[in-house]
Amino acid sequence: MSATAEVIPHTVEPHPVTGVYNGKFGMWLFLASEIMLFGALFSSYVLLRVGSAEWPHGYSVLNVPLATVNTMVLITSSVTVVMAWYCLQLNDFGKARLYLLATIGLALVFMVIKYIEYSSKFEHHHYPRTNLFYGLYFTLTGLHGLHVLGGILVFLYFVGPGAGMWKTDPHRYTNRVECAGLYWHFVDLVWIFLFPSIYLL
Amino acid sequence: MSAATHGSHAGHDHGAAHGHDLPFWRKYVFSVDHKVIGVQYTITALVFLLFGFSLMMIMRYQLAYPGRPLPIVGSWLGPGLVNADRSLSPDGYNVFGAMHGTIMVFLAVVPLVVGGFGNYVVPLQIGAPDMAFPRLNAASYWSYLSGGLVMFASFFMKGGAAQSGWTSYAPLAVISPGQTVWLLGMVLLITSSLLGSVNFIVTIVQLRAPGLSFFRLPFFVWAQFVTAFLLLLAFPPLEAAAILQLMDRIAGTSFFMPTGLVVSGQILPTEALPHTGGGSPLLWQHLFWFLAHPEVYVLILPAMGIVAEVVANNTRKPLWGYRSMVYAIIFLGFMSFIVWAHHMFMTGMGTKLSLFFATTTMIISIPSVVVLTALILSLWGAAMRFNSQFLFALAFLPMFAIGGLTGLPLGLPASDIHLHDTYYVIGHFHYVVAPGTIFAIFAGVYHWYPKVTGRKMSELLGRVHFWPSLICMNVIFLPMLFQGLQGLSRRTYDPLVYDAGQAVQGWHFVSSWGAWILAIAQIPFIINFFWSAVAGKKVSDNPWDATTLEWAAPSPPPHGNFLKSVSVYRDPYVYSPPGRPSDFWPQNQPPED
Amino acid sequence: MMAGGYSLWLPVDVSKHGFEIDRLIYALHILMAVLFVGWGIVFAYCLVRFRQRPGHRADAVVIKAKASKYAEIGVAVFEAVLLLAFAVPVLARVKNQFPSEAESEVVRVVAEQFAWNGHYAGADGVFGRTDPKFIAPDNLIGLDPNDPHGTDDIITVNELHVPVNKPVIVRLSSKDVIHSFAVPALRVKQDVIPGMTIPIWFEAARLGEFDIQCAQLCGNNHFKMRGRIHIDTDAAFAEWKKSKAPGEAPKVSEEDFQL
Amino acid sequence: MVNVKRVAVLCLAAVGVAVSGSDVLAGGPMGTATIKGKAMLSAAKPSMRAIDMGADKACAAMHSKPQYPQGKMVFPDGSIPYAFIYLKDGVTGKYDTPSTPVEIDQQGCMYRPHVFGMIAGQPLLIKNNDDTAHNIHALPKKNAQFNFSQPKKGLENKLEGSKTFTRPEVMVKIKCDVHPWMSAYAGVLSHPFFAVSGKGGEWEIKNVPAGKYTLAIWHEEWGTMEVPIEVADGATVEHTFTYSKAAAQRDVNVREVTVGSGPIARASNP
Repeated sequence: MSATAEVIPHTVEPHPVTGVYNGKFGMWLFLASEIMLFGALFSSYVLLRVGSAEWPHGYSVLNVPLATVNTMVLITSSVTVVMAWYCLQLNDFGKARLYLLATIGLALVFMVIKYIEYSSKFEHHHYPRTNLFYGLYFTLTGLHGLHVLGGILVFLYFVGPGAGMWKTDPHRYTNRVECAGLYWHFVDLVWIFLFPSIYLL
Repeated sequence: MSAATHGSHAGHDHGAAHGHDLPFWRKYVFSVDHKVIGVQYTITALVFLLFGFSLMMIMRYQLAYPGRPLPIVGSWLGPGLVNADRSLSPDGYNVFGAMHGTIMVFLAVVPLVVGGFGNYVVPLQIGAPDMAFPRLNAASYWSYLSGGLVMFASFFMKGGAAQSGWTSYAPLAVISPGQTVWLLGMVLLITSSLLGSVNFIVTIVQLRAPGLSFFRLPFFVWAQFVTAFLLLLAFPPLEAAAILQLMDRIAGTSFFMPTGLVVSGQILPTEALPHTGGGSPLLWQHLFWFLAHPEVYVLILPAMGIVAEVVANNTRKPLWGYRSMVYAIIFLGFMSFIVWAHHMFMTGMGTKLSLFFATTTMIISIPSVVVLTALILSLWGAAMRFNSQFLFALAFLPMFAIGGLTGLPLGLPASDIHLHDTYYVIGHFHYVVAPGTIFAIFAGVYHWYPKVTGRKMSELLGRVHFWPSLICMNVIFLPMLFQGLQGLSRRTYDPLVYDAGQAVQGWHFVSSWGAWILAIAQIPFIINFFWSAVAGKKVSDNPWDATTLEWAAPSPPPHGNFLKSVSVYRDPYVYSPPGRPSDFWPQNQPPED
Repeated sequence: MMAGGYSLWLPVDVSKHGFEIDRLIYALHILMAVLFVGWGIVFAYCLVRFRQRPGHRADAVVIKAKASKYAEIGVAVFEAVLLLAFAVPVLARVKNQFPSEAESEVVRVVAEQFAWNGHYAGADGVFGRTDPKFIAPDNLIGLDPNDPHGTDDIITVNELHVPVNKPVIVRLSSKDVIHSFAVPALRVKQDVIPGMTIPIWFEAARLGEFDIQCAQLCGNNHFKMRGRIHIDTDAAFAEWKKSKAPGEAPKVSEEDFQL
Repeated sequence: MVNVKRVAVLCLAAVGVAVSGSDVLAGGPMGTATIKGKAMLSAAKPSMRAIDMGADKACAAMHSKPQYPQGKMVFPDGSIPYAFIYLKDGVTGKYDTPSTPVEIDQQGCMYRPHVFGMIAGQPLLIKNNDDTAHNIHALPKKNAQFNFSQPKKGLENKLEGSKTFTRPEVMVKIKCDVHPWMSAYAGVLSHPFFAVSGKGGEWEIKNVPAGKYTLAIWHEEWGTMEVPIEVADGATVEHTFTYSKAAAQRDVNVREVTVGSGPIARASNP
């Protein structure tokens, strides 16, 4: 039994007034700051685009089919992570683990597709320095890719070294997966904004 | 500590640790206890404060005696920072200027008021055993320290430290040496702030003791609460800006680089500067000031919180207008997000936009006036106890008043035409942060020192520290207002180049001597700080007869803070309640007592 | 040279609009003084009157200080008046109501690390085309030698001449980083942003020679970016222009050679 | 063996004689052949104005007659000074790095010398002889950049080791960011067979070992040319480089951009 949970209130059980446990509240706040981060980047994108005399249409220079596949992959992974959490609530750790592994797998597929996309850009000598469009394309998708990578590491921890907590403190373990799921949905959501604004417009 | 503490903490896991059966490095170095982290923050930040101040003292020598070789330190500085004759070089001046600003804001003052005082005091004041996420708290400190060390190390790297001002305006910052390391350091510092602010908000919302409703929170906690929101929401845009500028520097993108640049006679893009253009230099300024204006309130709100605590305690009466102060700072927090462009009146923005930001700037001055007026009116009818912390808190009031008032001419775009980017600006914000926030920090140190160490700091040394500090602060910063009125541009290495500089050169001389004497005046404080820890007078758990919860814990508080669970029965500052013999009534004392 | 000066207030003002800015600065400082002294009196009174002493106990009953509310409202009203009655008209005049180009002297100023390059249209009144590829030690703004409009153009470094009592429009642009064109004596300041051309205008009321400062950190020799602006009579201004007009290409002899 | 004749590059320059690097820098296999010639311009003279030093009174005060941009100087007979002539290919010997520094003097807000050669790794001594602030900004492509200030008269900086130019590079531009007309060019080579054209466009490279070389010329305004050349021991070979418009390749990136200009910021602009 974790002692931190004993000492610090509301680590596991929700606060009676706010209705959430600390971790979830913290995750929402973190996501608020992430919204500000990506919000600032999107604002920069809009400002730079509006201020530019010419701007290529994403669909004419980027690989839309690949990105569409990636969108589907990421949305599916959002579903699998919810399923993992759902199974944990039903006390079915084995199944939850499978769903977590599926999430990791899908995230890896996303990264591989991203890698294929990037390498074809480099082959055509399109680098971040080429022009503002490519600069933003690489920066925004790159930062998003880092978020995906971070998610992969967290989920790997849950199925690997962090899985032991399921035995000692299943409630807390479930909460952790829920928080990571919230983060994962956010990463998904960012992509859902990125995809049309960079690839389609 | 005692058996009671021992019992309540049985069965700790690896993360949250016992206070006594851990090796030294787990207990005091890689600790997750908010109090240890608070002390770590405080001491690290005080060291950076001294370092940042030293940089400025070197710059002040150049300003007082332009071109004269630096005594003593001249031979310590590397060839980039000094000329062949050991006088400070223009590059060195810019490096020191940029790093003074960066260190003071991001490595000294904010970590002191938020990381130091916030960490130590907030959980105690709300009756919590620790922060909501102790390990996150430790991560925040270590991220801060890494950021600080990266910044410090940049002095010794190829290309030296950043030299484009703490504002790092593009395109200068994109083409200047040292900036990449600065940006990496900033990313670490921003990460630290974000982790900290999440932790503070969750702690204050979720971990309050029973009975401690929001309007029973000490004002300091309110100030930290609003501050945490500012940090949480204002820092990410700076992080975005830092990422974009980093891309400009290492990947050759042109987010902040417009088309058609000719740098040092070379038409861009070149091999060294592969920027193809198309970007906007003003974008950086918008992103930067969107953070940096709320950052100003991050510097001042916790300071107001400390002053409010010290004032209430030493006037022996409740704060006047506690609720209006709380509403005022919440309003301040909101407004601080829509005033940023008043830093950019001279960038050629349209008059309509200028007027919008001038109006919001005038509006944001009102809550500051409310807080200041409330603090001054709190003195009415008091029974003042003039100890060191109260002296510093009292001095804060007129000093902050000067700092705030001198903001008015800068907030109106018309008068700003003459005063923008002059020494008037430097005088203005230093009055807010130096004799303002830093005096509040001193007040906080004297006030909470007995809680941290169980001993009091020397009153005599406190006074020897206070009076010269107060005088010197004014000797340093008042002349800057005159220099600014004359029109002397800031960041001017050799003021004698300009007519305006010659007309006010005497004031540079005065300012510089003020700064050096101020440095000497800090020696009693440093002695007091270390000496009192071992030889100061031992005091009770509540030496100031204070009402808030931190004084209900033992001094120093054990791991887990309170010996038994605390509940709150009344408002934070019930001093001199009518009909009771005692002149204070602690928040946690049950009414039937 | 008056090194060691201890000036306390504003520098001389030689512009026609400057008095309005100065008036605003005066008004603001009076407001600041009134507020500061007001607070100060209450503050000082409290310090003396409400010290801790035997037999004195703090009065916890909250005073009903209407005064504070009035003070706050007063400040708000005063700020509103300053903003609307003083700041807005000046700003509108300085920033928006440009004189017509025909009645004004138009000057281009191209800032660079670390100099102000002046560019006058010359006798034909038309600015020559510029292009970075023509930048040379004798052609710092890259005037196109093939453009007939440019052959009579005057180029100066750190030296501007303007006529007195005539509106002057300055078109500011930058080659490299952000600079700020500041002439304290004319109460003029404008950031110079690369990638943009920002016009400002002023009208000088008195003759003289004054500093142009760079007010925005622009690199290691930012402090050295000082120009001079000469306010001349019409005749002197015309004379200066004539003396600066490029004549025949100079004949270089071997005497001019120095390694 | 470092055998450096104590004749500074500057002394020769002062009398306007063509400078041969091998005359002052030895320390490797030397020969007895001489290559000399002239640098001429057959195209139309460039348009030129005198340098306006009004920017800094300290600069203007040091000159009694107008100063001209060196790159555009053409003498009445069509000869051009400040061309850098060197053996581009064919030098096989290894040459020591001299320890005597090359001096760059800032005098009257001009660099003296304006064009000079040096051996990679040779120290640079930069002096400020003017009563004003100078900034020395080197803009090499293969070597390390430097950019520092000398804010007053009498300051000297000696750049040695990794601080100086350590790799061959023709040419490195050096400029002053405070006085934008000031520029100097350094030809950094691995050997001492270079010269700078002087009065009458004359130049001379001495002590060349017998062999086949590519002789090259560089001029800041007129570009570069090369010619194969063969010398025998004791022989003197002459070559005149003549720039016609066709031969000149200007090393600039040509783009249609107005200097420091962009869209006018405000609609209310007149």
